[in-house]
Amino acid sequence: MKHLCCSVLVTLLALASWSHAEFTPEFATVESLPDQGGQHWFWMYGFRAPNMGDSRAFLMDERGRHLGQLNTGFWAKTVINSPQRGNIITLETYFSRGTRGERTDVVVLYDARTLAPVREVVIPPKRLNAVKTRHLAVLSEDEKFLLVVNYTPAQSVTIVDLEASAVVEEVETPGCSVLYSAGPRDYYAICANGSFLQLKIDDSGRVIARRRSDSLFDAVEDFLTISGSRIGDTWYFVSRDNNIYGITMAGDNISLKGMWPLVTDAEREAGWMIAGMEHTTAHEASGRLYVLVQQGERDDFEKPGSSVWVFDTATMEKQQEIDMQEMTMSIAVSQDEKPRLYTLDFHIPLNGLATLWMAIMEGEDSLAPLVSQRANVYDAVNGEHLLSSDMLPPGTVLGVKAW
Amino acid sequence: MKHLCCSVLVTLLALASWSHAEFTPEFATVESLPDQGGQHWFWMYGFRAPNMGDSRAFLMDERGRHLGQLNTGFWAKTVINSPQRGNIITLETYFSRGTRGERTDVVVLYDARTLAPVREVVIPPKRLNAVKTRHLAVLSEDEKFLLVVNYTPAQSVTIVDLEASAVVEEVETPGCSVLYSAGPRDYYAICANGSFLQLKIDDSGRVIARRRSDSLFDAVEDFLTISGSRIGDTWYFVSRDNNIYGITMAGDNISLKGMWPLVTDAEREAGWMIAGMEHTTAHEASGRLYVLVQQGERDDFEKPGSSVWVFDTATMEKQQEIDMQEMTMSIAVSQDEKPRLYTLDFHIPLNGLATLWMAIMEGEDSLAPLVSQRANVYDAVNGEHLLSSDMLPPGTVLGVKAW
Amino acid sequence: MLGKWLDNTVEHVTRRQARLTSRRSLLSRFGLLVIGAGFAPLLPVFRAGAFAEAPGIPEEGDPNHCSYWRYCAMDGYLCGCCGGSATSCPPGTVVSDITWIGTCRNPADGKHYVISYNDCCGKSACGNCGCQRDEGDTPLYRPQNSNNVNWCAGSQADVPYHCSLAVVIGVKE
Amino acid sequence: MLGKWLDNTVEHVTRRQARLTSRRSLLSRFGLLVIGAGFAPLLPVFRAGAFAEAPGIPEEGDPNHCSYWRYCAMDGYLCGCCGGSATSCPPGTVVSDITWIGTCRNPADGKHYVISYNDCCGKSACGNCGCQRDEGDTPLYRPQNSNNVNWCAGSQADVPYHCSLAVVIGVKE
Repeated sequence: MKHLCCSVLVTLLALASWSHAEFTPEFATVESLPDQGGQHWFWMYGFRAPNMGDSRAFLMDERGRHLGQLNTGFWAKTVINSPQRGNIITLETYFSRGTRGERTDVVVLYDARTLAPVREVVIPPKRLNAVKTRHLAVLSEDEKFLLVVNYTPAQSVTIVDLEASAVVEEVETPGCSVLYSAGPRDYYAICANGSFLQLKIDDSGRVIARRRSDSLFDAVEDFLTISGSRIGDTWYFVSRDNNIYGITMAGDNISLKGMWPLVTDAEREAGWMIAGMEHTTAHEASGRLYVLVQQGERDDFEKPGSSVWVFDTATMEKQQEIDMQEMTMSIAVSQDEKPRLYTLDFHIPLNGLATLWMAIMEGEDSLAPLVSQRANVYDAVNGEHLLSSDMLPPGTVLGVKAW
Repeated sequence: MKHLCCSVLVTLLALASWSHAEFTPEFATVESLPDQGGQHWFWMYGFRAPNMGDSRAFLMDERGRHLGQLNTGFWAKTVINSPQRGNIITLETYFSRGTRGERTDVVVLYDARTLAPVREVVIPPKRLNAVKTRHLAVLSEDEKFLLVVNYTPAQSVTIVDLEASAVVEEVETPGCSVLYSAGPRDYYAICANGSFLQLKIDDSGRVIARRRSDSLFDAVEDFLTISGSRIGDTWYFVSRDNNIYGITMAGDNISLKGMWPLVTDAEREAGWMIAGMEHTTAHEASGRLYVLVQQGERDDFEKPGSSVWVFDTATMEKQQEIDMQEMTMSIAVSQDEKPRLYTLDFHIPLNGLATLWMAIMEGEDSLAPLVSQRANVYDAVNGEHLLSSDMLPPGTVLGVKAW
Repeated sequence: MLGKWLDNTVEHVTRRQARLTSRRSLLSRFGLLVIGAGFAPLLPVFRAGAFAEAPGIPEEGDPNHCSYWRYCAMDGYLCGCCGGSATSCPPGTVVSDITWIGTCRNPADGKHYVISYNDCCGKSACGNCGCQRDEGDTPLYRPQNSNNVNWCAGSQADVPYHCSLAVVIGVKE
Repeated sequence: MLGKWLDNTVEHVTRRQARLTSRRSLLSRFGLLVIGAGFAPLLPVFRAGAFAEAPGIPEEGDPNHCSYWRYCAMDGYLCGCCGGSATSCPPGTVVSDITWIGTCRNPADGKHYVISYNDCCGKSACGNCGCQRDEGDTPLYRPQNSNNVNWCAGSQADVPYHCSLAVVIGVKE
């Protein structure tokens, strides 16, 4: 029964033929991304709470405008650029009936120019659903293997061979979770007692060594947060008690490089502390570590940050404080020579007086339903605020990263 | 690898045993709905734009509080109470990868006390995805058959046998769409030329007659909107040119009962016109027809309404004007002796001065991103405003109906 | 006079009538909410190159704003705010094959143009720059001119609707 | 002093500093946004019967508000705003079998109680009464006390998270 369809097409043709002789009708096209060419593109991505079944990754251009989007299924948290493959890699979960029925987890490879899915690998439906967005999966340096952190609540890691589009194996990681790269074939998970678990794979992706280190931090009094950032072979972490830890992870070797206070005594006194979700990022070439901070109280460690402090990891001295324009949840720095600092922020779309008036008359709680999200972009060298991005459609995301 | 799981359980037991001897630990339970017992419950439901993949139906209690929710898949628009079955019936669409992959359409039957899905019937993946919410499916009076309106863009109707959990057949309805009940086994679709197409089914659900009526309205100058409401065997419609049409549909018989102006000349002059999406509703026992109206301009016919006008269908005289508290998109009346008028509204969660200040200083466009949705409930007899409901999570829905 | 709804709100604080802006203007701005309360509007910045597609058509206005002349029968999210433009779909989506048709007056030359509102399909709804205007819109039983239909139906990607274009396919002399 | 972010906004209009409310208070209220910007708060009305479950525990406060004592390590939507209560899941969901544990002080008797924050699973996230407080919260590699985990994992309904309970399972004498 195609006649309606055809009648519409005929109408279209008829309308087109009404046209003035010199008029050229337009034709609808589909965009591809322009050549990236070092432009400062960035992603905002995540589970879009409370719309977790409609997770997305939003790609933004140098001016903070929407370039495109990926649909990433249920409670998605992982977006990884794979430049050698020309892919964007995501971890996606689907249920046969949206929020019920059979669960399927897939690694999806998108074409990095068309943003269309080109391939998928079905993996065991076990991946960790967490609020945080980073270190839940690691791409090997040669972009051949993807390691996926599981939680069922049994803890394990699935190793996926992206070339063969196949699962290599699943290995148990009891008591340990999240993953950090330590070279081409070595990865470390953090364990509940303050030690680390090494997973060494061979060129076929099979685990050939699984070793637990000594305890490298005090897992009771001074937890590391999982938001680590890598400079060379050292991962920098911050801790719940506001220290910076440098942990060197190089192949089989893991050691504590050092531990330094994030805050001075005076700053601690003034309530300065860690803030937000993805609260560290690093610019590798310059050795600068960026940490999101706030003035708060003991249990406020995931509240939005108001400042980013920049440390020179050669000296561990604070070089800079960058005041945030809005309430910042996550930060990321690009790795080029003129790096940008991207901040994922809550934004109240009211002018100052209206905000103030609502806060005074109705109480600050009244502002909560108004809040939306967008990014702000800063010069990562001098801290200058460059722009605010487009707003996101409603639904909270917590991830930001450079292209 | 269950040991973490078990260790947590052991911890739970250990914690519980620390308890004071007299302390009784609580246990988590799951609610069932209380006896409905004629309470004024109502639904707000729809596609939750722009989160169409996370469509939902929200059940609200007599006080406008959340009682529960159904998850209804992609771009869902249909929620039907089936009291004889003790079910809520929905039409749901799923894709194997959320927004891509294989499409599956299902009729889902939920237990009306537990709100859990108890059964589903897979139907041809063709159902009409429209912005409007009503008349896209009809349940037969004996609740045995569900008729589903399709659009692929070929127009057809699928007949589902709910007792057999099976599709009976699909019939073409070229040039005609949406469906209205005309008795136990008769249904009418509206056709593009102003006529109606009758579908008569037998007791097995097969179509035994398909007849087209004469043209009953002017399909060029004065369209009927599809938001019809039934009193006895007459469906009342409003038209784009602001008339009320009564069309009697009784078995094989269909006829124009009458056509009356919705607005007086003075009202028309003042810009009074239809408004919103589901803009008519009727209280059968009293014969009162409720129409949502606004003051607007020609093409504003889907803009929010500011008033509900109540007509006595015995005399077609306007009995009442009920001023809306907020911007109303859809209306529904309960069928009991003390009926409620439910309105689905846009709500700006600012106080008056802040709203005014934003409108003046930033322009009215600035208010748009702030808007949320909730229902208001009125006494449908005297028009008194009774309450405003809880707000809905972000995402626009357009459907409201009584339990 | 402000709309009744705004009056009511304001009344609670000021107990007086405000006469600032016409109700009609206010409601027309709220019409776009139908397809997305809480949508995110973009800055109304002109996009260089957005008009490149049809050099023969004189243009004025912002193609990323609902008031742009081509959108007189638009109901959806403007693709220019989603990684595309008024005539191009964002990356990774597909153009719907058939769609609804409107006729809009171009203020730059006073001519009426025939607009094809093709949807872009295959990703979840963009959510930016929601826009609803209903010139010539017809009910669902006359789908050819109805913007109430999900026109991704029948496209290669089926019903997942992302955003809408406004492609000029004819001119009425 | 208002937070820097608010200062900046206000500065554009008033060019003066405002001293109205503490930054800490402001930020603590915004913490709950993590699980849902634009969530819909409910009226803080006491629900009769909400405390019926454990007559032995003296109670005060509103179990549909994030400030309620049992929610000291809460991260999610309060089930009392979703058709359930602080100890009962909304219709059609299932209780997660294992979950995170917190210890909260009850202001009514000064005692510390052990709270099990069971999630209710099997429907999409409720979105009402988002609440985040982090007393005693630990990172993902110490999941037993971590509210960053989707605790519906391993439940009969798997990961679709709907809302969270706060069930008293012990008292510390």
